[in-house]
Amino acid sequence: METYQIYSLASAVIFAVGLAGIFTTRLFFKKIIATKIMGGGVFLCFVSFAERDALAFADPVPHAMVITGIVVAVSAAAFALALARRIQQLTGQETFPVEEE
Amino acid sequence: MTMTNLFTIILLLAGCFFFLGGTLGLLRFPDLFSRLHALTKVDNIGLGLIAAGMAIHIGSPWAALKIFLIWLSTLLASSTACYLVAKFQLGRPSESPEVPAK
Amino acid sequence: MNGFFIGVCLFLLLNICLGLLRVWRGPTVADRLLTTQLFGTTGMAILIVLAGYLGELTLLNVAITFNVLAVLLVICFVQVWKPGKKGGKA
Amino acid sequence: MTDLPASPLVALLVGVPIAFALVSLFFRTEGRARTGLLGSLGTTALAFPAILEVARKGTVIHLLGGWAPPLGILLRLDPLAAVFIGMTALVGGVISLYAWWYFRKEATAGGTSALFWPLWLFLWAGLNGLFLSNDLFNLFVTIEVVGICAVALAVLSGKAASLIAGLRYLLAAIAGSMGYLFGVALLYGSTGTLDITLLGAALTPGPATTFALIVMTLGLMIKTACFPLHFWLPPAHAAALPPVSALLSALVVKGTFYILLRLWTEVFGVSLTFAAGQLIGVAGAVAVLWGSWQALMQDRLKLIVAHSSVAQLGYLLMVFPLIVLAPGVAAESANWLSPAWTAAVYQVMAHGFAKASFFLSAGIIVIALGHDRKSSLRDLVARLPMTAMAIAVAGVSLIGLPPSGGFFAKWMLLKGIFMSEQWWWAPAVLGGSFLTAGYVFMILRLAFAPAEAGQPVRPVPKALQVCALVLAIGSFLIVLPADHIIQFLESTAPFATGVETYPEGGRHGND
Amino acid sequence: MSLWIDSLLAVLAVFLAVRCLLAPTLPQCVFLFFAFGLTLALAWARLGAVDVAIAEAAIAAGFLGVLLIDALRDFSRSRSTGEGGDRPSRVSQGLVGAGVLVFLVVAIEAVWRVPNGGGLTALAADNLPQSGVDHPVTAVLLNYRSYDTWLEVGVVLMALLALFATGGREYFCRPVVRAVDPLLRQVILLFTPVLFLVGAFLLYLGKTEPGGAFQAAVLWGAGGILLHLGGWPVFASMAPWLRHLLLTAGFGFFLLLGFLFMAGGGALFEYPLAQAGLLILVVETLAALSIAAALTAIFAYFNGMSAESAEPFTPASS
Repeated sequence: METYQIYSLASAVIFAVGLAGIFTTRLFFKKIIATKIMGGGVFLCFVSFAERDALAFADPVPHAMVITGIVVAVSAAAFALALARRIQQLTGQETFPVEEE
Repeated sequence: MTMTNLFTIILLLAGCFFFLGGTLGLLRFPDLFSRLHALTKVDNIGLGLIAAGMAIHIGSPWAALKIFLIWLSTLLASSTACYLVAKFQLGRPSESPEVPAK
Repeated sequence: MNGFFIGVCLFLLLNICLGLLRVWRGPTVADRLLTTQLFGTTGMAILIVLAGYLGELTLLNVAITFNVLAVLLVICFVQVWKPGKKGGKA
Repeated sequence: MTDLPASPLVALLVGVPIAFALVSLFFRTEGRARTGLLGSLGTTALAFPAILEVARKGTVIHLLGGWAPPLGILLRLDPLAAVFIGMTALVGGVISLYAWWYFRKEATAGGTSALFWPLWLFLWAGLNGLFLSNDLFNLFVTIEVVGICAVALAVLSGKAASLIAGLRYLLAAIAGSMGYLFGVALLYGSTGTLDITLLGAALTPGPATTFALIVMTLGLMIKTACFPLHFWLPPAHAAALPPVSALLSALVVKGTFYILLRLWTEVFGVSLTFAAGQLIGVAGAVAVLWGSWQALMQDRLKLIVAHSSVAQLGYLLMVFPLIVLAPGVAAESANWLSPAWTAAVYQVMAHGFAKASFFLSAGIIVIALGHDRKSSLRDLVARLPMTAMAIAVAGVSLIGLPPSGGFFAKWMLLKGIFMSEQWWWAPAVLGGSFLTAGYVFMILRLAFAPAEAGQPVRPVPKALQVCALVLAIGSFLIVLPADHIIQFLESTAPFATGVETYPEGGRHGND
Repeated sequence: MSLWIDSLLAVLAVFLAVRCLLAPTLPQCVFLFFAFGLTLALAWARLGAVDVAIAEAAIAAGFLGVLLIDALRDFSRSRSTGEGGDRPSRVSQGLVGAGVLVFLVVAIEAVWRVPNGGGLTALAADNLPQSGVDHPVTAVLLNYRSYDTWLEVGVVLMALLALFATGGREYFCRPVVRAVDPLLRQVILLFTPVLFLVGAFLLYLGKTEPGGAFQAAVLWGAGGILLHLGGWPVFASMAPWLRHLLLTAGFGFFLLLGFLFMAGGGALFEYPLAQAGLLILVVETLAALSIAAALTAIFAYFNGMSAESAEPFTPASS
């Protein structure tokens, strides 16, 4: 049970929690946070494999991918948040209309 | 058990004690202002002690200076935060505690 | 000696878990903001201990970022939730 | 893979649209539209020398930064990618012309129409990057570029309905790409490389590969709006501006289908099972029937067209069961692979042209009559003859009546189905065509019916109608060079390659 | 012994993720999300990924946190619990729960039995001398896979354009009132230069140690946001063409450099070894500048959007 296995298991669980979060929560706000948690889980999986393949230093390729992924995920989350706020301003709705996803 | 290790252990233990005090204060104290009081002061001292302990353990003067600068900026940051939050809380009329939904 | 550092790290992590209760129970939003302060400071302490224990002095840069983060959140919170604007309830 | 001829054109296909987009940011509305149009026509013009180069030299590559694949990223332009890029260039060019006149006539609320051009050029660069890339993580970045720009374009109209539909589309897009990324993480963990061709060789069957297949396929199916996960497409495409909805349904959904096709044939050949192909086929068949049935039920023209997109995408999915061969069948002996692949490529092209023309015509009707409910279609032949012609021609291609590109695609699909003795797909294909005929003829019947007097018709610039008609006729003209295109495609993999599955196969391909 | 820390961090992260999504009110959810971000940052530090720790703490927990706090005010004003609570019907929740559970079991089995692929560490290490920088992650980010990084600098710019697409552009230059509190003003005036210095330090450090474009960009962005909060909207009140130049500098110059070297007969983004280090530093600085400008612009737009200043929507010329 090395270090990386703990984190890769945790990444699978966090990804599943994020996925469940998207479907069970109804508020826009929480769905956006759920997608960010999903992203966190995936990046944890990447870096745990980087730690497993470490030699003199940990595998730099997954680290670079995770940094790029984090910035992309934050940009998408900022856009989603802006959309949610505009909808809340225009219509006062904070959840998707009644028919579920 | 060289002298520096002894010092490091003592400082770290003291730091941990202060952190414990800060957290218990945060949980136990009745209202926001006393919690602010506990959190800001005690945690800063705790961080200072731990930082000093590790600076001794690491040994290189540059790292020690860097750690000291980090501690200094934390002092500045958390005292400002404490002041701002307190002023913010004073400005609010009767604070209706937020009742969790249903 | 190394076991001692790990023990300190563990203790600080348990400290953060304790702090969680305040996020859960905290009546006002300001209380919850306090716990972010606690996490920031304790996180920096853990990072400094890890830096010494692993010999990775670059972890100190992460500690600087934690510090910046705590300041940013508090100032943003205070400026945005100013009572002057329409009194938004906590 | 790295010994193939290199060419700078491949990198220009991504660089030029982005360069024009950045320059257009510096101008106000008028200058920005002019730069944007210049950029789109430039990118359209750039696509043809690239296709010619591929025709001459075969697959052309570009090693970015000069590094070889396992470490660096490889851009590869092979015939299949060239056809997709060519289609995007043609349809995109005509839509840009349409948008140029559209935005001169219709300023959207809040003056956000000026943002159309930079976002559209970024989207185009993302699509070109997506068709070219041979690296899994790079595909994730291009998917995100396409996703964010597509949603930004979809919400340009500023109405609350389009904002809500846009948010649902964005959340689905992010969830899909995170699922895809989880698969990439597992594949990188188990093989240590991200390059598609190297991965295909190094991959070993096992639970990790099967799970990566499942989660990547689900992620990409969400983004291609395949049947069970298509909920976000109709509202998003119907609420968007006409040129934007044409872009979204004609081009954007094709990108993720292209990745799905490449992954299934080049990477996951190891752990695919015959049942997986059948399951995707069932999803496609149900999509065809359900989408067409829903389109029949709708009242607004744009919603009809949006639902028919879901149906037409179902046809694309029905190619998979033909490509994933039954256990024990050798790829050489399967003579139905070439018609199956031709069906996929032609369905993409025909649907691209016809659907873009349909949405553009719907836009013209909204400009002329103010709303696009079915009642507005009355007496369309008298009022807007050219648009009625465009709708009729595009509708014929969607149904798949003989002379059109749609017919050639469905005919090849049926040929593939019967040669591979999987006859159970035929009723779905024919049923889909009948239902499509249902709503297209319903629209045409209304177009010829006499209209009540007193409906004012606002004048519509002639150029808009010409663009819609050109695209509709285009969906017919693509059939003429059919044999050249097929020979051009057949020269290199993965065209006409099947996925052999072993009797014991891996775990079930798709839950 | 050190496994205790890892397992505790992992369990804490999972617990925070679950608690965050189940929290009844929005403020609880937001602050639990911060805690999740910090725990994840500690996990990265523990896994030896220092660059990622800085990026996660600064961008995910810092920048996104600021946006969430800014949005929290509007969302928490209206009945934050929403009508009928936050739970969909019992049946659909049960169904989703079962589906996710099956997904989780399959995922854990897959992640547990991932064969050891060996990764690209050795390859990256051998080519480090040719990459012009000493720190492997910076070499991957700005030389081996610089195409990804270039596209990703573009994604931040596209997110800003997308933000403008959601509504009027005039939120962006809404007048910001000067902070009345003297101490707050002094602290901001003191902290902002420190932030810019530390950002520059991290940027230069990127050649040999963890640090680099994105970490510097976020610190500079944080400086810009602090200035905006303090009442000096330095970015919003800039001349439009200068603002556009700053926003597109990183993305555009990166491409321009690539085209130049491609014209000179190399591949796109291929730098000759002699000036590779210098070119990478120049590209990194411009990318950091334009990302910082984009992050500040995103926050300025967000801040202008807050409810009480949003009078009925008036279309303005772009």
